[in-house]
Amino acid sequence: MMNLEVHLPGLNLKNPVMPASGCFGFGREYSQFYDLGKLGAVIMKAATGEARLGNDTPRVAETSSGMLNAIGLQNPGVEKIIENEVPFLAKYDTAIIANVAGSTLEEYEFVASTFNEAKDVCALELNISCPNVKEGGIQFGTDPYMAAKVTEKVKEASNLPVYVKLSPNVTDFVSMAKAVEKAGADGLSMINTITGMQIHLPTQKPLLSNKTGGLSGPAIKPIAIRMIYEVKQQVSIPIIGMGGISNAEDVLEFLLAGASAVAVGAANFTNPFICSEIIDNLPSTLEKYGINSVQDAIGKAVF
Amino acid sequence: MMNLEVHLPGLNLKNPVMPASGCFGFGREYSQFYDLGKLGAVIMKAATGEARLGNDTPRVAETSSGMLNAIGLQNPGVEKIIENEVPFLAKYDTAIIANVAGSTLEEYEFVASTFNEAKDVCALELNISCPNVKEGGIQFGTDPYMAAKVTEKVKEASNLPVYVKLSPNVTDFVSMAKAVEKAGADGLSMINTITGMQIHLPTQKPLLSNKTGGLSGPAIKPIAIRMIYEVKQQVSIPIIGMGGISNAEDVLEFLLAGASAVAVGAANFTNPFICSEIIDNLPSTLEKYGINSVQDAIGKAVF
Amino acid sequence: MIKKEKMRVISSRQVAKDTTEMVLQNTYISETSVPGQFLHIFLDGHTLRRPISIADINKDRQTVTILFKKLGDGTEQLAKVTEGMLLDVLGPSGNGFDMCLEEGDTALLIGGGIGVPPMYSLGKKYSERNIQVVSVLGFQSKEYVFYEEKFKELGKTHIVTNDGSYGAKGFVTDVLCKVRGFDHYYSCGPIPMLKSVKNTLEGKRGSISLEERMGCGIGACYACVVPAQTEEGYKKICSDGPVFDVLEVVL
Amino acid sequence: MIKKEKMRVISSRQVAKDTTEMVLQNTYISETSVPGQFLHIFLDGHTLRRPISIADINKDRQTVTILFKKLGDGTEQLAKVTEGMLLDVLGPSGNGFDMCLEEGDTALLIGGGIGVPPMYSLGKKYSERNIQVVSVLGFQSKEYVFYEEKFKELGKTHIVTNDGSYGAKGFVTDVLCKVRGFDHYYSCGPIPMLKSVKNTLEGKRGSISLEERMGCGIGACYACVVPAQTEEGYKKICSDGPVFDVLEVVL
Ligand SMILES: Cc1cc2nc3c(=O)[nH]c(=O)nc-3n(C[C@H](O)[C@H](O)[C@H](O)COP(=O)(O)OP(=O)(O)OC[C@H]3O[C@@H](n4cnc5c(N)ncnc54)[C@H](O)[C@@H]3O)c2cc1C
Ligand SMILES: Cc1cc2nc3c(=O)[nH]c(=O)nc-3n(C[C@H](O)[C@H](O)[C@H](O)COP(=O)(O)OP(=O)(O)OC[C@H]3O[C@@H](n4cnc5c(N)ncnc54)[C@H](O)[C@@H]3O)c2cc1C
Ligand SMILES: Cc1cc2nc3c(=O)[nH]c(=O)nc-3n(C[C@H](O)[C@H](O)[C@H](O)COP(=O)(O)O)c2cc1C
Ligand SMILES: Cc1cc2nc3c(=O)[nH]c(=O)nc-3n(C[C@H](O)[C@H](O)[C@H](O)COP(=O)(O)O)c2cc1C
Ligand code: FES
Ligand code: FES
Repeated sequence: MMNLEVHLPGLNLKNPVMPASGCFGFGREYSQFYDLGKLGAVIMKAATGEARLGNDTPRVAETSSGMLNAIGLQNPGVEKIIENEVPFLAKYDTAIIANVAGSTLEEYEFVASTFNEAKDVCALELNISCPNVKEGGIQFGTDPYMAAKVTEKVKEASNLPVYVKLSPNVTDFVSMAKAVEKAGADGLSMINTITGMQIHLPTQKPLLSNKTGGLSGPAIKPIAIRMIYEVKQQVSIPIIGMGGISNAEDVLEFLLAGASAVAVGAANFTNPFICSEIIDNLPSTLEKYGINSVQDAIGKAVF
Repeated sequence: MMNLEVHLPGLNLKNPVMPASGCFGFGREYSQFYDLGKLGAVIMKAATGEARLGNDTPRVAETSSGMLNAIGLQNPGVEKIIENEVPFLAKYDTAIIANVAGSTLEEYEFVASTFNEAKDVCALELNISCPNVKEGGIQFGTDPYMAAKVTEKVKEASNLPVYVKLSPNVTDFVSMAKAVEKAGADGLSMINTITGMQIHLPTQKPLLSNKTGGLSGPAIKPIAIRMIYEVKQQVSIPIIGMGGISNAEDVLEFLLAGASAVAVGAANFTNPFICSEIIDNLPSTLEKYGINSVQDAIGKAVF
Repeated sequence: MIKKEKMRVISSRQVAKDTTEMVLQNTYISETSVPGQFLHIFLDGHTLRRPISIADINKDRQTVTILFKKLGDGTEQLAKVTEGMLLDVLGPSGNGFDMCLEEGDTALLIGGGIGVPPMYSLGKKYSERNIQVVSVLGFQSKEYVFYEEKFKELGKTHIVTNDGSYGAKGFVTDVLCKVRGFDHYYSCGPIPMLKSVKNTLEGKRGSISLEERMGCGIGACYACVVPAQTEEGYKKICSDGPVFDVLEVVL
Repeated sequence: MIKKEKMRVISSRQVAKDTTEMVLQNTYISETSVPGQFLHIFLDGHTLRRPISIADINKDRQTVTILFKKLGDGTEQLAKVTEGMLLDVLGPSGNGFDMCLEEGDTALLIGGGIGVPPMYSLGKKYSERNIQVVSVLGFQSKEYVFYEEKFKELGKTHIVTNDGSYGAKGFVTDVLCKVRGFDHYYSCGPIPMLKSVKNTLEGKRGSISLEERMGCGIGACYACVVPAQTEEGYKKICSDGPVFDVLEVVL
């Protein structure tokens, strides 16, 4: 029997696979396809202080081996999420991670501290890297000083482990990773989407109404792998890896590059069963490459 | 008859399509497939002061809708290029652009000034964005001050128009673009490859011997389009656009986003006739979308 | 309930310029689909599935029919899928039309372009229930017209083409004045058409079917929202729709 | 000269575990290919083409044969291509073997795994010219062995498997001592094998065929270089090779 378990701060996972934030809602829709208890964890859609309506449509576009999205953090607000969504997910034997977003330091603090009341949430993913909202998010994610600041504040406000989700849209993401590690982050989550754009030829205008959107999917996998590999050499907190994962081989590639667990985003849209299928295939994939457990694979390509 | 002409500093092109640097050698091999005189221009493989042997192999890997390369600027050196390669290309009715690389300011100046003697070269593409060599290139491409400095020096050394090739691996590429414009660049060329990595599962090590490589191909097109669109709003020098172009529709997308001409890279490997086929298809593609000339399309999505 | 099913292509034929009619066989989908729902179709090499309306349902043969226009890469690829091949489909997706009419009532169906297909399955179902069906179908031009005969079997049918190359010239709204005495209208087509239908038929009860670019297609990703007069302020087209009461959403 | 040609798949069959033999028809390629050259095969959805050696040439039928092992996505996709389909191929690519031997001479062919195929076309051509052919072929294990009979038709053939499940146990070099009196050796296989062949047969004249990951496949991109004892210090495998004199390149 292959041991798929991984243990990260606040997260004792039966396997390293979880759906990525924003690509799985709060799990309800996917629960009609398979038992969510199969998942290592679920990362919920971003929560902000108040409800947000997000950007105008169109909000998604397809690209070669990927997609652009500019949802704009639409969500019912942290309180409704705790009231209506967390209890639903809590029925399943899986770890719940809350994705925390905001426009100001105060909003981040408010959202993080509000989750203290949600006893079924195991960890926070601090989203300082959403490229799709005009204010908030991304300015915290491109400046090491601001990133450290928001990490500190959220650590103070929260009694949960905090995984900081880094933006790939920076020159020196290793400095970003080090800055948030120093500021007390318990782990990293990388990568968020890469800013991109598509021009709609018939109208000769950007297709997304927000103009730019975040690129995700297999197209960005090599970028994610490189960033994780480089960060793994420089920081000692664990990494939740993501960006283009669509099968068990990809999961192994992320583990070898230094991720301790992985999240699957856009691939859920292509195939709603993808997380479940990946979990099924992971043991034989590890075996095929002579690896004895998930733990053994972590960072193996790095050192 | 559709007018495909474009006029950029030093470049009066019969059409906006040229092969990208490093993806077409010095044209010899592709000349067996079609008449290079059909091309708007040819951008030659990078030239350095002395011959370079490049990185160890493997130097390329395939990714979803793209590829990684870590050639490492292998080339016979600027003098041999002027002696052996430029005369071959000069036989064709096409503009010749030299790609200038180096490890030090002095090497950039030397290469640029040496090209003054090659009367058939029409313009320089200043490569400050190669992610695949340990020294040189990329450090000039990630710091606006250094980028401006090398641009100034090369402008002084050269009597040709200079197109600065920007790296996408930066937080704030608009500042980079503005810095080199201010330093006297005649145009921009964007984007170079994005740093990426692939882990080879059987060996559990990075596949490329250089570990990281530059990602190119359709996967990166949305990133290129977004960068060109944003730079176009902020600078007034023309842009040669590239990154994932593989058909005439893609060319139109780049033109609409703000490119005045385009370069085709990895697609030459998939189909050696690609530049020729794109040129054949461009008139009907423009027509399909109601556009009267290449000139009319440039920047149409921006303003 | 949405399931992920393999559907066998029973036939595929061109019925108008760039327009393909495809018959797909699958027990579960054919037995559970209702007019107005759609299939979310996987295409090799594509990250996003393509939503295509169910245009006809045949429970005996266990088939559903779809009709689609070649618009881009995905629909072009779909048009190349041939008899015997299997499609990976999520369905039946979304909610069907509010079939509120009763024997003796008249339904007005207003379809524009690729908005015509869902009107057909609705009209057919209604006509089986002895509800009068009047159809107004708009197309770009003559060569794009399809299913005219089939709609005529259901009831009076007006064809409009933008360039006048077939039927009346203009937009569907130009002939709506000719249609009197219906109890509920149903419309599917581009947003500008739906807007002017709504304005033209102000005061009438109506249902409209909306299109939007989709991510998940099941209600999880918020890609396909439309502003609505509800507490939350929005509806999801994929899971709350694609069919809405005309007064429910803000066009 | 390399051309971009469509080649029709005449047949495709499995000849050993994970190993496919495919016969491809095309006038130009069959008429101009020589042993040692390769085809650079386009596969839908892939940026890079796949280089595969020409394993047999039949000018009468205007076909060439390739043999390949399923190793990754590309070769798996290629294995699914069936009779009648067309492949987009660049070829014939690279240079053939230096066929320097004359009647009465003996050629020693040493192939390992997917390095076996190019040995066959060479051996066949040589044997048509009345040159003696001795073959040493290495495979992982019994189920991967292919073309044994075909090589036996050409001359004495030694099979080696790494695990000893068929023929001799060990590596090709383990049986090279048994082979005496040849005039030139030819070898293709993984680099470690080529190195030990070179060492074992030091002092003998030999040619080797190299593999490397390729970009363009025509000499333009510098992806496939190998260090060499030349003024430039390197050779390109795709256009200067894939066949080299054993003394020319640095392994
Ligand atoms: C509920 C619903 C029902 C539909 N029913 C039909 C039908 O019965 N017949 C038919 O021909 N078309 C129908 N459409 C439109 C159809 O989905 C698009 O024409 C199709 O997705 C275009 O795909 P493509 O790859 O050819 O175009 P591309 O432009 O290459 O597609 C790129 C992306 O944009 C999306 N997209 C592009 N246009 C549309 C659009 N109009 N609506 C939604 N997504 C779009 C695609 O799904 C894909 O994700 C329906 C759309 C919706 C939302
Ligand atoms: C001159 C030459 C002749 C060859 N002849 C044969 C032959 O006759 N039969 C045969 O089975 N194989 C042959 N190979 C090896 C064959 O090219 C690879 O097995 C094949 O490219 C693997 O592709 P893939 O998509 O299955 O693997 P993947 O690993 O998915 O391929 C990813 C990328 O790496 C490249 N690649 C992977 N392995 C190799 C390799 N060993 N050599 C070169 N490129 C590689 C692929 O071409 C592709 O670009 C030859 C290689 C060369 C260079
Ligand atoms: C439609 C969509 C919505 C997303 N919303 C969020 C979000 O709310 N919060 C967040 O941190 N990341 C969000 N992301 C980013 C993903 O969590 C993930 O980091 C990214 O998509 C890369 O993974 P992938 O390539 O597997 O999709 C979203 C991505 C998509 C495609
Ligand atoms: C194999 C290879 C070699 C390259 N060599 C160079 C080079 O020498 N100089 C340079 O400026 N860019 C080089 N590039 C980058 C391309 O010119 C181009 O900017 C990039 O590949 C994006 O275009 P594409 O997506 O069409 O390939 C190289 C790219 C590839 C794939
Ligand atoms: S497409 Fe995801 S919510 Fe509708
Ligand atoms: S593959 Fe490009 S030079 Fe050999």
